[in-house]
Amino acid sequence: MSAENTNVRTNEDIRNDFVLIAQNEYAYLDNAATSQKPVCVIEAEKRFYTDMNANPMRGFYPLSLEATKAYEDARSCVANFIGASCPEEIVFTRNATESINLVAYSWGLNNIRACDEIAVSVSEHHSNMLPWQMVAKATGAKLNYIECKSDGSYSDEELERAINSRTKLVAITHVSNVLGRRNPIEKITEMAHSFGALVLVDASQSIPHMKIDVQKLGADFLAFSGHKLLAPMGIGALYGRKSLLEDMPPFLTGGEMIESVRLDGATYAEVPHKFEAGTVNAAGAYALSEAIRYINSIGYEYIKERDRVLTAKAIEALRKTEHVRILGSEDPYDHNGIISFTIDNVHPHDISEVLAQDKVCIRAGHHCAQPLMEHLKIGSCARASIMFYNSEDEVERFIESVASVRRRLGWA
Amino acid sequence: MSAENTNVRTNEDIRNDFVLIAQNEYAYLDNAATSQKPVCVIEAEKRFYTDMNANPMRGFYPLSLEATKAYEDARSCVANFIGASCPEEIVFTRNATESINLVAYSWGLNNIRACDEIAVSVSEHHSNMLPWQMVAKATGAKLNYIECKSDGSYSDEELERAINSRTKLVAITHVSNVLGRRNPIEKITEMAHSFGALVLVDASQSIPHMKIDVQKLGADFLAFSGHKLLAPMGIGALYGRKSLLEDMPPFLTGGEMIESVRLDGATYAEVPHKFEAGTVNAAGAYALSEAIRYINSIGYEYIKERDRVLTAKAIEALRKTEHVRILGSEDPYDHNGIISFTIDNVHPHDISEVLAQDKVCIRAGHHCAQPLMEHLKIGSCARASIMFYNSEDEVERFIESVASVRRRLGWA
Amino acid sequence: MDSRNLYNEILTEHNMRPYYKHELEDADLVLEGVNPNCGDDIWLKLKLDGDVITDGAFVGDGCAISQASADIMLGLVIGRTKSEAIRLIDMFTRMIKGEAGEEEIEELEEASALKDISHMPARVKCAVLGWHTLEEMIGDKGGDES
Amino acid sequence: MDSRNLYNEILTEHNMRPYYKHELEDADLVLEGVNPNCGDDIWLKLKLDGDVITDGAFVGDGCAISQASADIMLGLVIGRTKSEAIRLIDMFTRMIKGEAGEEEIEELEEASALKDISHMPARVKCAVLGWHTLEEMIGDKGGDES
Ligand SMILES: Cc1ncc(COP(=O)(O)O)c(C=O)c1O
Ligand SMILES: Cc1ncc(COP(=O)(O)O)c(C=O)c1O
Repeated sequence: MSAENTNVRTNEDIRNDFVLIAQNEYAYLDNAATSQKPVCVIEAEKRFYTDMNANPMRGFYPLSLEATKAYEDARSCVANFIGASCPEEIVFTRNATESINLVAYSWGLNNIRACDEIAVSVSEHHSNMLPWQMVAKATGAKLNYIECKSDGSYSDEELERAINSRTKLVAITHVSNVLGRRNPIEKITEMAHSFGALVLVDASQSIPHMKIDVQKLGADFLAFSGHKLLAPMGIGALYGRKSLLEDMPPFLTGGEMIESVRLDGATYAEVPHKFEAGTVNAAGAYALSEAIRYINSIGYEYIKERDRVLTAKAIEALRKTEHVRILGSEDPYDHNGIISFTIDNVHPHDISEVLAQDKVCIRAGHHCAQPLMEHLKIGSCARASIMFYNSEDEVERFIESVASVRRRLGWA
Repeated sequence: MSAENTNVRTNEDIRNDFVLIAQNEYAYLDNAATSQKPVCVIEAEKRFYTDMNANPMRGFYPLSLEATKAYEDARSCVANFIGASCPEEIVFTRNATESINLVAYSWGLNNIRACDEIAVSVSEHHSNMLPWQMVAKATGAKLNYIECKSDGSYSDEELERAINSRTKLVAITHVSNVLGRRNPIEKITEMAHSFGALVLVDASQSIPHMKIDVQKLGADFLAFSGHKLLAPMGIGALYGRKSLLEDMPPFLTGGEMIESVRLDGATYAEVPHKFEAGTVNAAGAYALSEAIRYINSIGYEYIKERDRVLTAKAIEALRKTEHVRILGSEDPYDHNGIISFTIDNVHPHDISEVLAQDKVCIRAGHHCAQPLMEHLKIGSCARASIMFYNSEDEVERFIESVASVRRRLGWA
Repeated sequence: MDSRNLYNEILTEHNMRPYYKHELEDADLVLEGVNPNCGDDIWLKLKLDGDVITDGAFVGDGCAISQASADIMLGLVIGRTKSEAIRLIDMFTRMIKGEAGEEEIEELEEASALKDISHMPARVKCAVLGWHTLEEMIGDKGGDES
Repeated sequence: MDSRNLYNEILTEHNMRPYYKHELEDADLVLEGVNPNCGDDIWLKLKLDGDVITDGAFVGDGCAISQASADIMLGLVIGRTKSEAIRLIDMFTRMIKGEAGEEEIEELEEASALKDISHMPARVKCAVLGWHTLEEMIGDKGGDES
């Protein structure tokens, strides 16, 4: 580790924090799918198991008390990180998908009726669409899809049409995982609240790239995954306003989420434990809090700057490459590190395969956003996604490889 | 590492595989709550992140293919370990609690009617009781509790009363987490199947201590957690017969579990992926497969022998200690490493606190089995639970500490 | 987190031979206090004459800490006014949080035997159960809490 | 997992200029084949005279591998009997699994250009899509599969 002060660390210093990245073998540009993990996070998880491994919550011996403290401190860390009013507003889940399903099952099925509407943007990831299709089907409510323009933006008229007096919930992503565009959450929460509707924000793609403040956003619920935010797989979080969480019935039931159980029923623990059935992933939560500490040490200033520089470089080069079409906004700054594109006459899977031959890692397909693909009238696309640890060199490898695709597929 | 052959490793060799255990500071006897993790498991999880970290299932580049392979190989490993017919019969979950909830929501709510009965033993962990209370309440079905005798055994008459022609499902634990007794699953599955009922077996407490064979047990569903089986937190498994899983609707919905999504609905992927919504915990599954490899290298022969020796030692000594009352069977062999007890005039929390002062880690309380506590007419109890890596010395520390409890609480 | 002295003589005495653990006929106030997680459960009963707590008792079930603490508390507050009792509850709560001064701890008399609980987060709820229950019973009318 | 040569000349040729990718009027058999995960989607159409495949075509959408493989397959099976076709499908499937012998691979003619797919588990489904669809169309009546 270089002994310099914070924020004078170079990209190379930072790359050395990530084992796979430091090896420079792969140009890893699939960060929107999952991020790499810094050594400190991997070591934190290991440390949990070697220094304080015990089942938290119920033991009186020191190991269990330490495990409990590590877990609850992680909850406070997440709460602070996103501006929640108190730690009880954070429920630990496995991933964003589970966070959203929890709201759909516990809040949705109990608060939405046949005469209501649920507004869901057409650009949602399947994880923020299927649960609402389920709720709509179960309750008879109408799913009102908010349609975006081809650059991913929403017109005021469209928002006004979709969010109306019948709306009970708006489920919308903060940043689209295909177009990279940041949605106007503040405007949407204001509109929704004026009709008494709630807003669930899917922050899966935004939280690795921008400071989240649930108060400023006006979010009632907010979901994200740890694994896209430098943390291990198997841990995620749901933010919910405390009064909402308190009124919701439990979802999964079992150990650790009860006050008392009788043969004819049970009374449940307070939030957030009411929603955390069974043995919790304390090591994962602990490692997530370490990931947050690392992100804070890097700083969102730096992250945004790297996103901007690298995205601009990639987009400018691709724009000059014949037969390449970039999806979404013209402005690199609107992409938050996500660059989706197609190449004429080449199927995206073949793009990704050719790039893989060059050890450039990107993703191709429908990106769990089939309705958006249909809306944009494409079957699938290729997507490169950037994280602050990526280098100019990696972006160049990507650009060169993309430029060679058509030739290598015979379209010389 | 000692270079000797398999199975000639001493207890000390084995203890050195576990960082916290090797330190000899704590006598860790709370293994039924969660096990310690061997170095090889911790290293496996780390290796996933440093050697092949990528989002599995959808990438075409080598890292993602390796991650996918690690994850699916882990599924095969679990399937082999418990005698499933094929890997597709294994669904990865977060823990046993989620495995059981999955069956309750997906199979239970769709197959159980008001005229049906669900037979649940009174000694179940809350995680195998609350989900069935939920199903009973939602469907109007009757919960028929199977009552055990005070040693934890079931009379034939009681089984015949509780499992009858109206029974649709029997939910029963393989080994009780309080009494340690192994339930006669083979007999129960035979009875249940003769009425066309299914059986869900909770193997959370049995799988760390005995070879599981779902075919021999006749289990239709079987649930367990990784963290009690030397694996990390945040990974568990559900076994389900393939034809059953195929007929069940999905539970959580979102990315990775679909074939195609349209604005008006979706078609789902094949089992088991249909039940694994969102980014999977591939690193956890990979580490679980390493834990299974480790268990296999130790061998259940050795494990059972250690359970027997250490349990007998503890039980014999406690029996000679005045004012101590042991719960369950007289025969140490019936305890599978679990020794629950009370001390006259001393609240179990005070027992556990005094033992904690001596760095002996045990658990006290209702052990997420309040109905069993009521059935046994106690409010709570203390529980020591043994794993193969525990030593004679640790058991002695436990015995001595227990013997001192009444004195230290003033009952000199 | 060294708690070797937790089960000191004062505490064990009040646990083994609680003075106030009995029924109380004609109580003016009765309230149940529960720690659901650990199962501590007490019924607190008080007799009042105007603002003065003239008698008190408790029944229930729980660990030595919860039972002894309730017993010690009753010894301390019987004969005092509600507002004096509230002041003591406040002091006790701060002692448990490790925030009370020397003289305050002294003023708590036998209850000071519980001061080491401040290092044992898992047992704090047991120690304060009786006190919180008392506060709920008399607090809203307790007057000058300062 | 080196796949440098995957997009070889034979494959790219059949992808860019597929001979059999067109409509086929009056087809006797028509079946859709889909790889839901990656979106490959073809409609396979055949004309039969008794047991002999006299003509065939496909339309659809998908990656170069799925499209080229379907095109190569039709070139190979047109003019053959159903049972000969089934034998070739079986051979091809084994080649993709890395289980076919030298002579077998030779017998597959241009289709042998796809043999490196055996090292690329993620692309196997693309390569076999056309062949499995054909098998479903003619397999049940295919006779002596041996
Ligand atoms: C018998 C039994 N079933 C289920 C569980 C629940 O396991 P988990 O909390 O890992 O979901 C446990 C352990 O806590 C148990 O002992
Ligand atoms: C916008 C968005 N929402 C939700 C998800 C689902 O996240 P996970 O699979 O971790 O649950 C993802 C990522 O896959 C995403 O990009």
